Amino acid sequence: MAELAINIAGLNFRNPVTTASGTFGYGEEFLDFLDPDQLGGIFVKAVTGKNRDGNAYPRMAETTGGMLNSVGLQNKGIDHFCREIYPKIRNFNTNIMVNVSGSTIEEYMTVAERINELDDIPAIELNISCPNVKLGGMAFGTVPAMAREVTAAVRKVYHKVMMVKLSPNVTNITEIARAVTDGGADVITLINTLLGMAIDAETQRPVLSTITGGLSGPAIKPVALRMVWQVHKAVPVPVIGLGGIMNATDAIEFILAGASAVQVGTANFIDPQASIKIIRGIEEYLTRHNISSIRELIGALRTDV
Amino acid sequence: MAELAINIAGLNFRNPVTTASGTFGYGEEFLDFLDPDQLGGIFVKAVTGKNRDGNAYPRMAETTGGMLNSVGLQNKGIDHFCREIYPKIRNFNTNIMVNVSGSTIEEYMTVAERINELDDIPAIELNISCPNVKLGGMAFGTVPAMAREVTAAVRKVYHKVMMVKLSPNVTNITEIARAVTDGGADVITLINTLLGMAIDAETQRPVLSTITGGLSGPAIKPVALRMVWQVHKAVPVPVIGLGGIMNATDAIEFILAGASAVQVGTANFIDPQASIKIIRGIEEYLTRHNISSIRELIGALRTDV
Amino acid sequence: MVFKKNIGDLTVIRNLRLNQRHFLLELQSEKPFPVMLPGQFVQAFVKDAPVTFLRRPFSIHAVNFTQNILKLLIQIKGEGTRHLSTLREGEKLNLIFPLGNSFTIPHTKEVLLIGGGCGVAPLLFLAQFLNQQQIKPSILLGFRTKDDIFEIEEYSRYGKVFISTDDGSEGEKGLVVDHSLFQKERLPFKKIYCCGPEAMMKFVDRIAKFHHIDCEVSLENTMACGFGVCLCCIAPTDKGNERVCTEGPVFNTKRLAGW
Amino acid sequence: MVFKKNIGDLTVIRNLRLNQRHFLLELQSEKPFPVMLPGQFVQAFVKDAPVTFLRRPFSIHAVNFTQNILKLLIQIKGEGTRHLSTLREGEKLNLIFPLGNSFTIPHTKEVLLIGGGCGVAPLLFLAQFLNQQQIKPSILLGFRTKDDIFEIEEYSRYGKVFISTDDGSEGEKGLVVDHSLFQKERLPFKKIYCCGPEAMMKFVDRIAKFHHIDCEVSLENTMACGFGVCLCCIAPTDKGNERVCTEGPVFNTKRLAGW
Ligand SMILES: Cc1cc2nc3c(=O)[nH]c(=O)nc-3n(C[C@H](O)[C@H](O)[C@H](O)COP(=O)(O)OP(=O)(O)OC[C@H]3O[C@@H](n4cnc5c(N)ncnc54)[C@H](O)[C@@H]3O)c2cc1C
Ligand SMILES: Cc1cc2nc3c(=O)[nH]c(=O)nc-3n(C[C@H](O)[C@H](O)[C@H](O)COP(=O)(O)OP(=O)(O)OC[C@H]3O[C@@H](n4cnc5c(N)ncnc54)[C@H](O)[C@@H]3O)c2cc1C
Ligand SMILES: Cc1cc2nc3c(=O)[nH]c(=O)nc-3n(C[C@H](O)[C@H](O)[C@H](O)COP(=O)(O)O)c2cc1C
Ligand SMILES: Cc1cc2nc3c(=O)[nH]c(=O)nc-3n(C[C@H](O)[C@H](O)[C@H](O)COP(=O)(O)O)c2cc1C
Ligand code: FES
Ligand code: FES
Repeated sequence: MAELAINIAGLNFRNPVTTASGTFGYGEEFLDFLDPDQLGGIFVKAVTGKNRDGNAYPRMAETTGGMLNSVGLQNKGIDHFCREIYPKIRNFNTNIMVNVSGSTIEEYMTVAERINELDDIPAIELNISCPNVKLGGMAFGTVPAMAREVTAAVRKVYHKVMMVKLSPNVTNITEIARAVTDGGADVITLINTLLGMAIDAETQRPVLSTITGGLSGPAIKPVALRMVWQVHKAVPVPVIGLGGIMNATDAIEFILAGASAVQVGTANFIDPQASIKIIRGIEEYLTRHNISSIRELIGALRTDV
Repeated sequence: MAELAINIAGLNFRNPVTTASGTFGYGEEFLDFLDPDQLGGIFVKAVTGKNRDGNAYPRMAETTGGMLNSVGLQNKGIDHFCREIYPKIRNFNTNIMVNVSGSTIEEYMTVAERINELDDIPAIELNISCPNVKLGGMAFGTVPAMAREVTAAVRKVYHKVMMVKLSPNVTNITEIARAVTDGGADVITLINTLLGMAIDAETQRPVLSTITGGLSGPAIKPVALRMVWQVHKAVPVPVIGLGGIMNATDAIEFILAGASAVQVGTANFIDPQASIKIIRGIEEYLTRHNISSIRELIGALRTDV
Repeated sequence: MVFKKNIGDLTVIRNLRLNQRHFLLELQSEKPFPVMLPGQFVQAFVKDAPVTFLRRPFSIHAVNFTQNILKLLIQIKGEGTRHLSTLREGEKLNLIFPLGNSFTIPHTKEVLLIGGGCGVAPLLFLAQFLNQQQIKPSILLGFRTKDDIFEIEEYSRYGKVFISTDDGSEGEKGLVVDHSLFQKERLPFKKIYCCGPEAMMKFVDRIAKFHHIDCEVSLENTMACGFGVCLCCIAPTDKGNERVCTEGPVFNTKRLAGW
Repeated sequence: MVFKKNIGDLTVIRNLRLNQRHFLLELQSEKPFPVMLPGQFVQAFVKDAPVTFLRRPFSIHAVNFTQNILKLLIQIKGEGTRHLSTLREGEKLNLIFPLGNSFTIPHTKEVLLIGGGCGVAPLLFLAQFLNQQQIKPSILLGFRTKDDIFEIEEYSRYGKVFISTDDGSEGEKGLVVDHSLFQKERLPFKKIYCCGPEAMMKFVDRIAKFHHIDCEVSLENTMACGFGVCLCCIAPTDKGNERVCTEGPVFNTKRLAGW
């Protein structure tokens, strides 16, 4: 039996398949479909300092091979998370990681500090890449100096594994990756959504209330793969890859490109059991290729001629 | 009958539908499928100073809703263009525009200067956005100061309509758009391809010989629409929009977002008659919506609530 | 009430074209059905369709719990529904079901169901269900024109059916809210269930509010997941933005902000 | 020679499964066919397939010019070919055809055709064509195993057929280049036409070069357009990078760089 377990920045994962923030709720919603304890981990959805209502409806547009969303970090805030959500999910026997979002450095710090106190949350994912809020993370994620600053600030108050999730809407992803590594990131996750737009030609209006939104799904996979590959080569910290992963083959492509683990996002909407099927598919792949551990595949892309 | 004619920077177009550089050859290859004189215009493929062999095979990978290419500006150079190609296409009764590429400012200038002498070429499209050559245009297209510099340099030697084609692989497309406008661009065309990558999980190798390549097709349409919308609002010069246009509805979306004309690219591979069908579809749309001229639709997106 | 969500392939046992734009899918499950209530919906996966990416939501139109048959009434709108209209007997359709909340059981027997267009879909299941509670509702159905009308016999089994058409080619002419049922000082209804285009539901709600009649509507929405995780399908309520796929699709209009 | 390219829907009149991985599509055109020669190919549009985006190239396997019937021999490789394998009689398949150059007419009657796997596809049309030029070629076909073999009777109508299988379950055991045909000091051929996996074609070419036999091969390639405009399908030749879809797919191996 091929070995699926990995260790990322000191944290053990049963397997490299996790679920992406904003696409898996708090895990509870999937209990009818799968056993979360089989997953490598769960990235729960964005938590901010205070309650946020998110953007107005419509928040979604289907596109070729993907979708746009402009949810806008709707959540009930960190207090509610600690009080209501955490007790319900802390006993899942898998890594529960919280996606930390904010509009100011102080807000990121406040949320991270509170999560630092929660025993059963071993890591946070700093979301400096949400395209859907005006003062949202994306500004932080597109300017290297700001990316470094917010990372370093949170590093001071957060003492467990700190992952930083990058925006793909940049000229040079390695520059941002280096900045957050300098700022103290233990792990880099990428990519968040590409900034896009949809128009209804019949009504001559934008489909989304916010006009632009975040593009996800297989349409963006080539861009995501490229960035994982670039960042893996550029920085010494481990990378968690995502963007359009629909099946085990996609997941293996990301791992070959340099991801130590992957996140399954939009695919959860179409097949809520996708993550579990991907775990099984990876297992089959390793067996078929006679590879004893998934670790051998990380960054193993053969680029010699 | 609805009016399809437009005027862009003083140049008359029979209709707003043109074909994108690198996807339409020199037009000749389509003579069995359509009458080029029905098109608004043709952007012929990249011409550089000298002969270029392009990249090694494989140069293509299919992706969800799109494809990656890494052709790498293969062409026989400006001498060959002037001597062999120009005489064959100069008499097409439509606007023939040449995509000018290079690795140095001098190369861009040389090519543009030669094309300036060709009576039947009313415009060039400066390609500062090709992701597929090492010293190719993309570097020029991702740094505002360089974008401005190459545009201004060519402006000095080229005296007809100068269009500049932008790369979407940037943090802030409006900044680049402003830079080339400052540099003297008459028209901005966007977008070129997104930088992406494909991996063959079975062979554990990149699919493309160049590892990364340019992503085109409907997968990128949301990103393209967003950039056309942003640039249309940011600069006073007309915009020509492209990226994933497959049908008339797509074309109308780009025009609503602010494009004065569109280019049909990858769609030509799947249906070589796509461009003609799009012209007919736009006509039908205008009639159905009782709009007397396509000009009324340019940038007419309704964003009031 | 919490419903256990299922995911699985059902077999198409009939695909009946009702008219140019509507068809009826009868789907059979090998496994016994879970509890399902009227107002709930399914998320259908459109296989082999080049353009559709996400699942498509459809109300449960009728259920036969003894034979494990579920019916969907579908209007052809775009690529997804066009594709489903070509399903043949014996082919499989993958569903996630049942999703969302349901219409509530009324505390009265004076019940009116109002449906417009393919908003009639959940009302057949609701009427059937009300009959089981010994309630014979009045059923007002609005269509564009005579040719759009279907399944009236079905509805008639469960209550008295009234019809209005935009062009007057059948029943009364005009919108459902113009129907003579409403041309009285006091209406003989204590509860209205309504489903159709949002503009219609808002009109109906205004009548209901005027007459102090309790009104439940099933909201339209564009959904990505359908089971509460994407937060794309929001309606503003008295509790802030709620998920139409989970806290809805059925809402009492009292709770809807802006209604 | 310049061929006028056509684009249009052909009707599937037969979809015959040959074995687990191969099927034969017979397509009929309403319009008379243009000139088509062996070695040329078509670009087929895979409708209603969620994953395939570009057209798929297939060699012309056989043509009946009087009845306007064109045959494709297809091996199931991925999503596109799997989808085509489900086409039913009466359905349409949109083709761009004919594309590419063709095998040249030989200046000799001592001709050998070599095909491996589904590389046999263009050879039937070629054999038929050679017969019209009064040439009866030898035809050597390589398969993995006995169960993969098909249409031998068809080929036998046009020439003497030799078979080799990887596992020896039919014909001679081994690769085509191991066949006893080649175990002679002087081979009785002046021209070889070869089509199959690149590795096989290179082996064959080595034998041909050794014996000073002129050799034409049909190159594999991944194509985006198929009609010469995308420049994705390149082979290095004595004239630099040439388009396999236009200057090829058939090349005399003398012209191929690195062969
Ligand atoms: C809870 C719920 C229950 C539903 N029940 C039924 C039912 O029983 N029968 C039925 O025929 N339809 C029902 N619908 C609507 C149905 O889901 C859409 O018509 C269908 O998804 C359209 O898919 P398509 O691919 O054919 O069209 P698309 O190409 O996706 O869309 C065509 C047009 O319809 C609009 N549209 C698409 N989806 C929706 C939506 N969900 N709400 C409003 N407008 C939309 C689009 O904006 C577009 O203009 C229901 C929707 C919801 C949310
Ligand atoms: C000129 C030409 C003529 C051809 N004639 C025939 C024919 O007569 N019969 C036949 O069965 N096949 C033929 N092929 C090959 C055929 O085009 C591919 O097998 C087909 O496109 C695969 O499509 P798919 O969607 O099923 O597989 P995909 O999912 O696209 O690919 C499956 C696997 O096959 C590989 N592959 C795909 N296309 C090609 C290609 N063009 N060359 C090499 N490897 C490829 C992919 O890399 C992948 O590993 C021909 C190819 C060319 C270029
Ligand atoms: C509806 C939706 C909501 C999302 N919410 C968040 C979020 O709250 N925080 C975050 O970091 N990413 C969020 N994302 C981005 C995803 O986590 C992921 O980065 C992106 O969708 C690309 O992966 P995919 O193509 O596999 O979905 C969201 C994505 C979607 C589709
Ligand atoms: C095979 C191929 C070759 C291309 N060559 C060029 C080129 O030479 N110059 C250029 O400016 N753009 C080139 N492009 C980019 C297209 O012109 C266009 O910007 C891009 O493909 C996006 O549009 P689309 O999605 O409609 O194809 C090429 C694209 C493809 C697919
Ligand atoms: S559709 Fe995803 S939460 Fe409702
Ligand atoms: S496939 Fe496009 S040039 Fe050959």
